[in-house]
Amino acid sequence: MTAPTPYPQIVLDHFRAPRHRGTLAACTHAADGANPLCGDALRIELRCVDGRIEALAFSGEACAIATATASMLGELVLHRDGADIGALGARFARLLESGDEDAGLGPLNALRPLQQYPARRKCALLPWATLCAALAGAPHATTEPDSA
Amino acid sequence: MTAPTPYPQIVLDHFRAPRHRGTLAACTHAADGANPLCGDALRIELRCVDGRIEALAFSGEACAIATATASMLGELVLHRDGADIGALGARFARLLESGDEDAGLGPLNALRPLQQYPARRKCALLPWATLCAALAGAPHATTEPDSA
Amino acid sequence: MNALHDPAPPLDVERIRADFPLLARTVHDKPLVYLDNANTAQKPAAVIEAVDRFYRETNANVARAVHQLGEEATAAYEASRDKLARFLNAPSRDEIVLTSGTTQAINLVAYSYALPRLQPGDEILVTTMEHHANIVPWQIVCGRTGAKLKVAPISERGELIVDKFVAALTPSVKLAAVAHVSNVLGTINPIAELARAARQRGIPLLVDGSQAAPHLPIDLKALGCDFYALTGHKLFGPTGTGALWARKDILREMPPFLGGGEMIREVRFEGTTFADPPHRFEAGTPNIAGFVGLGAALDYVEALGRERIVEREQALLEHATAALKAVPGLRIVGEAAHKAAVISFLVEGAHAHDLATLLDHEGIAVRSGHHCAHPLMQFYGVPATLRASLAFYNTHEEIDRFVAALVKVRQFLL
Amino acid sequence: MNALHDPAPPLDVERIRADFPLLARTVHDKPLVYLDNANTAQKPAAVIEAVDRFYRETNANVARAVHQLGEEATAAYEASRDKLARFLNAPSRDEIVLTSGTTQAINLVAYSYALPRLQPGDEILVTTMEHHANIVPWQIVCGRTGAKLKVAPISERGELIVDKFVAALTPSVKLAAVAHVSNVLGTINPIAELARAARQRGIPLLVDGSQAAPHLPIDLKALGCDFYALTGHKLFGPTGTGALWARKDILREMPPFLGGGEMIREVRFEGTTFADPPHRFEAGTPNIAGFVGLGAALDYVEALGRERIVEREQALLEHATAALKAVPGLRIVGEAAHKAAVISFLVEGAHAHDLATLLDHEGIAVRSGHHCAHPLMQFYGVPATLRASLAFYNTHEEIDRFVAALVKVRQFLL
Ligand SMILES: Cc1ncc(COP(=O)(O)O)c(C=O)c1O
Ligand SMILES: Cc1ncc(COP(=O)(O)O)c(C=O)c1O
Repeated sequence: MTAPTPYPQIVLDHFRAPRHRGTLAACTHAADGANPLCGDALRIELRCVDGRIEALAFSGEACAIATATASMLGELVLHRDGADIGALGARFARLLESGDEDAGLGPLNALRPLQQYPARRKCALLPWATLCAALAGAPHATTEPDSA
Repeated sequence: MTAPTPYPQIVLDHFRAPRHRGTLAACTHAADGANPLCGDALRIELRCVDGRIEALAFSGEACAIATATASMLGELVLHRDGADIGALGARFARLLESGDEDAGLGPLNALRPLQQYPARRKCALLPWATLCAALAGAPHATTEPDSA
Repeated sequence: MNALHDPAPPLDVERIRADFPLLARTVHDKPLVYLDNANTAQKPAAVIEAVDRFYRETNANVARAVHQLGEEATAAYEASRDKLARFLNAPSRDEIVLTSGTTQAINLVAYSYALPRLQPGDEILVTTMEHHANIVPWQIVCGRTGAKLKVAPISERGELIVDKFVAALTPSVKLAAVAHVSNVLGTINPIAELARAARQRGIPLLVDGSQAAPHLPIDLKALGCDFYALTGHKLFGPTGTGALWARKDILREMPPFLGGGEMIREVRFEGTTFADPPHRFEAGTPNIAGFVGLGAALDYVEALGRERIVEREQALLEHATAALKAVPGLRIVGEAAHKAAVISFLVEGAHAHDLATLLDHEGIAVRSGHHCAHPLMQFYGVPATLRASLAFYNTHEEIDRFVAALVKVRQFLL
Repeated sequence: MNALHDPAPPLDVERIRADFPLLARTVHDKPLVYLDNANTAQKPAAVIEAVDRFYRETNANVARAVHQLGEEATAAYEASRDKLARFLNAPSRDEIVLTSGTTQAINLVAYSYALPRLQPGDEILVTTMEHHANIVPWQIVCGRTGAKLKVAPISERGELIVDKFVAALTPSVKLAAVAHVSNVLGTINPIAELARAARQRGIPLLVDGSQAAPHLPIDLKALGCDFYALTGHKLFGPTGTGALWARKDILREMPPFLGGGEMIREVRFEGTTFADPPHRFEAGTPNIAGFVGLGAALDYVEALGRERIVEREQALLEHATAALKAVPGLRIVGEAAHKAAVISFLVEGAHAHDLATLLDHEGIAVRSGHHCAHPLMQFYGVPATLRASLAFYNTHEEIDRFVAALVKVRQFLL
């Protein structure tokens, strides 16, 4: 019997071939997320129209967990109302803590094994925090507990 | 089976009826010994002639161990050469640590049970330290470890 | 005290004693009667085993590693912070700084809170009954800043004179520091009342809870003080553990004290940024196993029930006080109306250390000395007292043995 | 190294492993391979049992009680000071201050030695490879005094550039502070040589021995430094223990740091006098059980023989270095000529944390991160490395399992 891998195939796929990687020509919102102790640095750029996320792109250097999450998150939030993102993010944080499936989070359910790896949750949360910062007009985000 | 009492009869006798208690009219040497944390305070006065201790008296307030030791010590050192006291004191300290008999220390052998009570050795050593201080011309003595 | 809703049955002392391996010891070939609980408490097997198990199964450093062992160790360590927060009814777990004991907790406040704030002419208010740990740190920071120590007096009975304490809370006082329970007199100080008075005057109040946390229910929200210090080894937990609780807004303003790992956000030679509380104040590898053990101690005490502990210890105190008063020449030092189960006493004509040694010879462990409270000894004009300090695992029979032995050794000596 | 006189047989590793209960653990359903020894070491049963036994049989406070239990506890605690003095070949047991770890030891020097002495324009010399515990305390006292931190550089291979260190020992330098062994690079610094240079210039040298004491024979008389700090939990001892050794003449001049019980001679509200070293620096109830355990750890290490430990760990280091060099894309960070068995490395294209998590999933505990050495990470221009740190109980087979797993997870990830 083997414990579930923290890196299911879909996570690896998104890490190796991330969707929405790049920058946006005309972006309305952007933020830089960084977990300096970990060495993760991600930029998320958005184009919102009437409060809806019509385009998203991320760039930067990050670990597989953060990169894959950013990629999957793009899939999930595109064409959604920016006002709904906070609640979605909270559901994602809950999923990481409980390990319980949340159908509404689609591919992000692949990160449920992180329930077993609490030290890595901050990596999965970084893209979310960065997205929320961008929507809120904040330039920076981090999910690093201050004592790393 | 019972462990040896730290207060043999002879110690109690000397505590209850100390010899050489008092002060000397004409003293050549004197010192005050104090273990303030313990609450022991002893003064020893001597009259030395040609380096020999011809008279000794002690006064003050002290516990039974210190009082009895002072009393017995008077018996032992009277008419001895002051130059020999340091060596005798060292033998007494050894007796307390080892618990081994030292015939040359006479009645002070009654304090051998203090081998089992290291915290009380400083009480038995205080009269010795005070005597040595008096002979050396030092006004004060203590045997208190500085962290009591 | 909880009598209205479903009163818990009284403590089953024989079962409880079986939880404490050391109580089965003999000393000088006599069964041990351990009455030195205010000095340090014995540990239930649950605590000893929690420490043991941690080293056998979970040992790793905390907050540093991403591996499974490190996760488990961190979770176990941080769980003790949660337990302490609950045990004290603290508003937030982030207000609990884990320290090596009360001494380090109070020094942290002295160096990090008081030192940067004190000016010449400022004062720190303490009381006559403080332990050295609640005097010397203030003397050190006063020495560095030109501030002065001010002492609120106590009565001959050993009670803080509240009016005088309140009157002493003048504008020059920048901090007041008071024991919740005196380690010598047993006096329980009226903290809520003192805190109210201090708060009205904008003066922060530090409470030294070393002797209270093991014996009384502590409700920080109700007490209303600003700092609360405690030590784990008196709370049936491992040595080398303790805590400082402080209000979040105060902690946030305090600069770091010890520098090192864990307490930083980012270190550069050009300048370092620090973590948020409580981690800002926890430099270096903590006593991880010790805190795991402390968590087990809190669980143990809560399972017994703190109301029931109070009840039992009050009964022991009454019994011991009455029995001691019948000993010829004995005088109790500290007769406050509200007391924890700590009894200091003197016996006419007998030195404290002689009696303590002779009692020890009978298997009875009491403390004799100044109890790290020189100024209080000076107040009473004695160099030392004897002290019997009780815990819930002591019995009426032990107290009877102790008092009978005291009568005997007194007679033997005098 | 002792080959001429009666060489001891090599260590019997299977027997040694049986001494360490935690090594039998599984992690994620795989047998644990513990390669995070520089973070904290596992404990032999002798240590765990010494702590356990202390609580069951001897627990009492130290230096405070005249009763038998107190005598026994004090003797056990003080015996560990003797053992430490012997372990380090210190000139005197009174030069050993027991602390909660290296961090507290270095902070003690910072607050009690450096703070009162430093003037604006003065400098403290450290090196690029220091742990935060040997940087941040100096930054704190520099911040308070106007002194400045000065940094002696290292080479790309991770060796201290001795000439530059010596050249940096200018008259403005009031203290130099150097790791004996780097916790990231494994580099063994030439302490005797550095101490000689510092001594010639009248500059005291502090050595952070956290990573050296567990792995090298330490001879303070031969090293010639002025302060030596170590931490117990890396030395196979309990958490919350450590020590500062300092020359007696220096200790005597240092004012107290933390105030409280045990460190005083006499407390009066008008002024307090302090105990002599080492007690002057040991305020409050110490981690008594922890130090009893540390004594057992020293006994254990000495029974194995430190020369034999060095031999074995050097063999493990060679084996691991060679095996790791065969992993595609792997670069070792820190290739000093004299190294302890600590190997940091990077793998091209893979984040350290991803590899650490995947290795953990295979049962292999390595550390990934900055290792409390941000400035060193900045020097190498990386946010984090992976680090495998070995102890005498690790085996060649474990190293092979680790390297095979690393090859596998790298392939899996990339
Ligand atoms: C080189 C070095 N110095 C200092 C420390 C700090 O030791 P501790 O956290 O036990 O105080 C460590 C370990 O973390 C270390 O490796
Ligand atoms: C009232 C009081 N305050 C402070 C302390 C100091 O606690 P510790 O020695 O555990 O730091 C004690 C115990 O010694 C105490 O009784």
